[in-house]
Amino acid sequence: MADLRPAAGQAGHAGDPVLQTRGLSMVFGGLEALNNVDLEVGRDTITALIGPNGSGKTTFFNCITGIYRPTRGQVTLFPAGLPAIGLKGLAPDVITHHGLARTFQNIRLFNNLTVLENVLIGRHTRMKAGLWGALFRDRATRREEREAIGHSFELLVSYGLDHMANELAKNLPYGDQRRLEIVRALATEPRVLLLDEPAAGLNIGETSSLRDLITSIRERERVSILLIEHDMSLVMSVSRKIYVIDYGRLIAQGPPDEIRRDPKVIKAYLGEE
Amino acid sequence: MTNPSSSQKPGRAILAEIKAGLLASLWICLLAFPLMTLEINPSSHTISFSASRLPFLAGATFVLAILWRFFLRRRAFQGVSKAVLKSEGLPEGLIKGPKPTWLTVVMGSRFRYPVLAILLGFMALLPFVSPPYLVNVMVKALIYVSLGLGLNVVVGVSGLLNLGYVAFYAMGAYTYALLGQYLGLGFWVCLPLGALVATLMGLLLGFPVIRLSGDYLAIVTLSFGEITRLVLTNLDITRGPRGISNIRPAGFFGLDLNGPIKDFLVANLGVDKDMDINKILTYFIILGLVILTIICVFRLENSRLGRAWLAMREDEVACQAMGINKTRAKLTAFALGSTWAGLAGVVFASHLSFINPTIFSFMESIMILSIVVLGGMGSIPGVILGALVLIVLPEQLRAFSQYRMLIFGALMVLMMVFRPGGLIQSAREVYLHKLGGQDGPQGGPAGGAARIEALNGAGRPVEGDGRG
Amino acid sequence: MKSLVKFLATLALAAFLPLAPTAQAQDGGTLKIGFGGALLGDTASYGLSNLYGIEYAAAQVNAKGGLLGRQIEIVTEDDSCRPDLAPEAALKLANQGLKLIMGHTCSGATRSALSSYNNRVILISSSATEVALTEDGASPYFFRTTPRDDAQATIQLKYMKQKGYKKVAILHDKGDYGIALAEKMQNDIKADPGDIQIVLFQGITSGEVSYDDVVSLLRQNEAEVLIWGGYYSDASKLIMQMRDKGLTTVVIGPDGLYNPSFITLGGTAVEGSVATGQADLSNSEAAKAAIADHNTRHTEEIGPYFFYAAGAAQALFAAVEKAGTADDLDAIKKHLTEDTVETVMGPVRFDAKGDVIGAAFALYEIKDGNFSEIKMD
Amino acid sequence: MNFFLDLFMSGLTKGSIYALIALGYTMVYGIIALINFAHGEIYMIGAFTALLASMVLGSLGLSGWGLLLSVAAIAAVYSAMYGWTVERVAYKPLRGSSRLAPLISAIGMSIFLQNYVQLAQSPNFLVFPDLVPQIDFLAPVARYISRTQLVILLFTVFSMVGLTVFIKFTKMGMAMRAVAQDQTMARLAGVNIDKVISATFVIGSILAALGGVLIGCSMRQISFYIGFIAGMKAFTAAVLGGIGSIPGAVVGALILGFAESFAAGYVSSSYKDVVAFIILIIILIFRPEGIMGQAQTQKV
Repeated sequence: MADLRPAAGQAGHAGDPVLQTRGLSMVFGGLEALNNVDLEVGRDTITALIGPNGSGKTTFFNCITGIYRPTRGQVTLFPAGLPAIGLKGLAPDVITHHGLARTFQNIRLFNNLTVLENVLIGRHTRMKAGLWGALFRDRATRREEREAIGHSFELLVSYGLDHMANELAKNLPYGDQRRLEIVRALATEPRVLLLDEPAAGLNIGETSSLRDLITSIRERERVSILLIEHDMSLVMSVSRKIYVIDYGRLIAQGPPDEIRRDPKVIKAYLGEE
Repeated sequence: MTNPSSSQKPGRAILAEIKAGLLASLWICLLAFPLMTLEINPSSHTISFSASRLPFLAGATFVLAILWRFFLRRRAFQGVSKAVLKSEGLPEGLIKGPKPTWLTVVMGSRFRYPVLAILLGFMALLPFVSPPYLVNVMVKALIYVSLGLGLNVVVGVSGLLNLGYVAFYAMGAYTYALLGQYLGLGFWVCLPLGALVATLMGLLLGFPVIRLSGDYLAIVTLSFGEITRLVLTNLDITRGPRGISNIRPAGFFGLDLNGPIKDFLVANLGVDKDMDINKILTYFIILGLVILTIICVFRLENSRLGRAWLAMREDEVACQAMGINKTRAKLTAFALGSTWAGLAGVVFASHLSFINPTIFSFMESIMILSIVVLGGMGSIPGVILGALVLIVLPEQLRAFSQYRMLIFGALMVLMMVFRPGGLIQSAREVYLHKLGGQDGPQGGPAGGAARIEALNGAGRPVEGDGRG
Repeated sequence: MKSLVKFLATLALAAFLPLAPTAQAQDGGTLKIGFGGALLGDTASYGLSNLYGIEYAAAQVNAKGGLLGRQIEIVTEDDSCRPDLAPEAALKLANQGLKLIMGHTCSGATRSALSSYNNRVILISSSATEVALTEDGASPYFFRTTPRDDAQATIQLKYMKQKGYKKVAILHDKGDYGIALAEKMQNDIKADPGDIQIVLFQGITSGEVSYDDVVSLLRQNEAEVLIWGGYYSDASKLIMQMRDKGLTTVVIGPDGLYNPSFITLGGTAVEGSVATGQADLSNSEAAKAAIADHNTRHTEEIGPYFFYAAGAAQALFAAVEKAGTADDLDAIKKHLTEDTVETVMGPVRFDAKGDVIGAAFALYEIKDGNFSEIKMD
Repeated sequence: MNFFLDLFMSGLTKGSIYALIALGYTMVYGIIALINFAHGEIYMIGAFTALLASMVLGSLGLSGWGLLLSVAAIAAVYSAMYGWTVERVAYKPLRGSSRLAPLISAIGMSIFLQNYVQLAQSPNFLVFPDLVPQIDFLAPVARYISRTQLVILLFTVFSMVGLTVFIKFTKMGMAMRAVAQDQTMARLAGVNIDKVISATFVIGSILAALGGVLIGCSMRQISFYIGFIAGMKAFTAAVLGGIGSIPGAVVGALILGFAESFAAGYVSSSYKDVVAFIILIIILIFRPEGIMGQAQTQKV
């Protein structure tokens, strides 16, 4: 698979942070949705962020992907072999360009476009053609287009969606829509992939194949994953480190086994219900 | 697949229909009662009563109401069948959107180039064999096609509701009229200039308003359209409401087309002797412009930029998350749409030879928007058909003379109720890619639709709902 | 494939239906006269009053056996007074082989229609008043029975000087008709002001929900007289609101106000207002008969252009009868410019430019709900 | 100072009429996010019904305030029926389809109704009788405020108060507010959305009809075309104030009325519409949600 990123490896070691937030806070009106959240996503690992409903998980995603501008704090990306990049205050598209890609809790596909086109749009930030290229279709543009289509097809084949390449996204079964959203995010060649409750609405079988998907992504692509999830079994089985957030504050962090036993976590979850 | 109401006794169902029809007809008569029965005699200030129109109205409403209910239920039934299929565990992927139409069939086959060539040949021959009136209507229709395609980029493809499109059309027209009037510049110089002026105005307006979303953008563009018209009405340089007349038609290498060239054409090609040959030139200019527009829009739609627009239309948040610079994408779409309006404006001014601000009214923007929506948003053939229908339909309805606008308005409503996606719904490009064992074309939408036809027996695959 | 056929059929129908009339042009029993003008939309009433006049004239001729032995048939095309629709209407009429056309209703539409007729037909308008239409000499076969806009300002200015008005406000409706009149008046006053001073020159928006602000402006500028450029509907509203507010400024308006509807709409408020209009035509026997005939056919009051239109049509029919042909434009033009014809609007003959000779404007004051002529020397 | 007062009063009356029509736009938009282009025609139908009613009732011997009020009531009922029918025919079947479809349908409806009235009644201006009785105590100040202006102001104030009471204190009013806030939640809470939408159209139409009666009284002539112009202005006002916000529509209408009057007085009446639209654009650029509209928060 063509990888346009600089070769990784020399400077990056598994476990080093690739994405880091320091003191991230978000205030809506008087309401503190996030309060001093410090979080690290280790390179080539799967990190999870869990918390009860309304605890600020999605707000956290929105803050680091530029949809909201955080009130305080820092978001830093450490690309392998390159200087660190401060992401705070950048526009969402620029952040994606730097290598953060996300999915959405409620699937946000481009419904009236085909599956392939959805993935092609994911290639947007790795392509160059502009207005002139589009109008005159010069050789460079044609080659780029060919490569993009090729790349997208390969992705679809890898994740088992190629037989529906020319279907409209809205006509896909629900599980495939989730899958397509992840593939679309992968097409942007992210350094960090942010998955917002990918198991929401999936049945047991689908969830289990999602688990396989997530693991295979981490193995196949050189990508670190930050996962927001409700499904505890999924989180526990795939992630190396888990952060727990409640009322906008981090209340615990650590490997799955520790988190499972953490009284604060148990209280936060059970106390809610 | 059972129709919910057919499970009842048919007799009772029919009775219910008749009752509903009667009720509707009674209601409409009640509504129409004062306006259609009382007539004022303006000179004597008296009022007279005549119910002679009511029985006809009642009868017509009765029939229409029953038809309306029938078609509405049929529409709803189609929606149901999709849900039913899903609940029966059939993958929804089978009931797919674009069904094969004659258009996709022809354009997908190896006949596409011959068909296009024949069509083009027909279009090229048309002005030589038809009377001046028809050429005139064709020029006008083609101007609307080009306007429709331009607005389609903004509204249909990018999802930016522009209700002041006519302002940019006016910019183009006035650029040519004014430059021609005051500086003596010719058509060919003004064509790019008009486009440039319209584009710049598009950018100028675009910068501040582009961050407005949805309806607010619509409202600002609407106001901008009105402001443009009002300024044109009040400026001295544009001669206000009197407009600018004697705008020169497009030239052809400085030749006098109505001289010996005309004699030749009349004698040898059977051109109508009353034909203004300049109109034929205008026809070819606008035809060329339309073809160019089609090529451009088609290329744009299937390019990185065009996909960015489509993504923006589908979901603004997700499109940014895909690395698309929303502001830039919006601005390009907005400005590019304006470019076509400018081009069409220049051709329009040269065609009509007279322009004034009343031509560029809000209703004109609405007409162009209707072309896009009625034709099928985002669909190039749809927009072309939409333009032809909207220009030709009122002409054909002349038989009903005074009722034609009434019918036109009613048709717009009916069209939206029963076919909200437009006449020709946009179909997406099918990409074929050779991969081991996987071949593209027959796995595409066409095959799927064929399968479902066999499945639900209705013979009519479910249509995708309109685009949002 | 079925829809392809359907599509092509629609296209073919659309393309060729308008052709149908060409085939049967002018060889049937009737002599077709075209009428192009506003029959739909908000200016329809003007167009209709033209059409009724023409229909009246045609009915008269038909009752006497027709023109050149053929019955006259009127073919109409609507242009809604829009310059962008007029060329089509024009070409449609010309395309049927018609050589004699009445219209169009509004100046703007007439102008753009003229370029489409391209000097292929005789065109007689009974309501297009813009000066340039005949003055520029570009349309040798265009005639009109209305006096031109420039004649109105002259007589109005003369009246103002006689009355000794000093402070004049000029308002127009921002339409091509109104603005031309207002500017002509402005220029005339500037050329020879005497004691007259223009205190206000502005356009107002037609169809507003209230003109109170304009009324305040008039009061603020202490205008003694208001020169109005525009039609009666806006004028009657404006005057009513002026009177409601106790403002007594005299209003002088163009022939757009010389219309019974002006009095109907304005009621007592428009008493004392002055309008230019053609010399009173309704007193002749012919005109009385025409009015009686009109009232049996239509519920509307007789419209402002009825007589001009009927007169224009009668002049045209007479010229065709004398020329003995309905196709030779030059022969018909010759008779139109050389012979004087008695019509319901009085004697009609056209000058070389195409303007009617002798149809001057008179001034009318509204007294007791009627237009009464102001005698001037 | 007199001049200023004159212009102020003129702006106030204009604004009042705009407000009555603007409320219909803003309420419908608030509930179903649709720009109801046919609303101006409902106002026009209100005016026509009022004209017909006044002639019939007048010939039956009714006069004075009784005539004015009963004419207004009949116009309101008929307009409400038309508004309800328009919603049923042109918008209801389109719920859940794309955002543009109802817009085009609304435009079609507007064209239809305009031509319907033109054909059923007359393409010409018709005289509207002077329904406002003499008000004697107004004579000394008639220079500033005419009896029609007074009636317009009174009607508007009463309508506003009535509407506020309705929205704030009745069950349907509360349901409307709920639907405007969040349609899904309102539905879950047991609100009958269809009923609320119908009620919105009915109330908007009643207000528009009152506007139609008042404009008839003030201009004393109506035509099938009046809905378009007034509709455009009222729509602008609704947007200015923040479309979807009821107090916003009133504020926007008054601002528009004042802007037009003062622009006519101190700039030029030729440019007053330009001034009005430029104010609109400036406000929308700096405060896109309008003066009193609520900023939409993006939900992700």
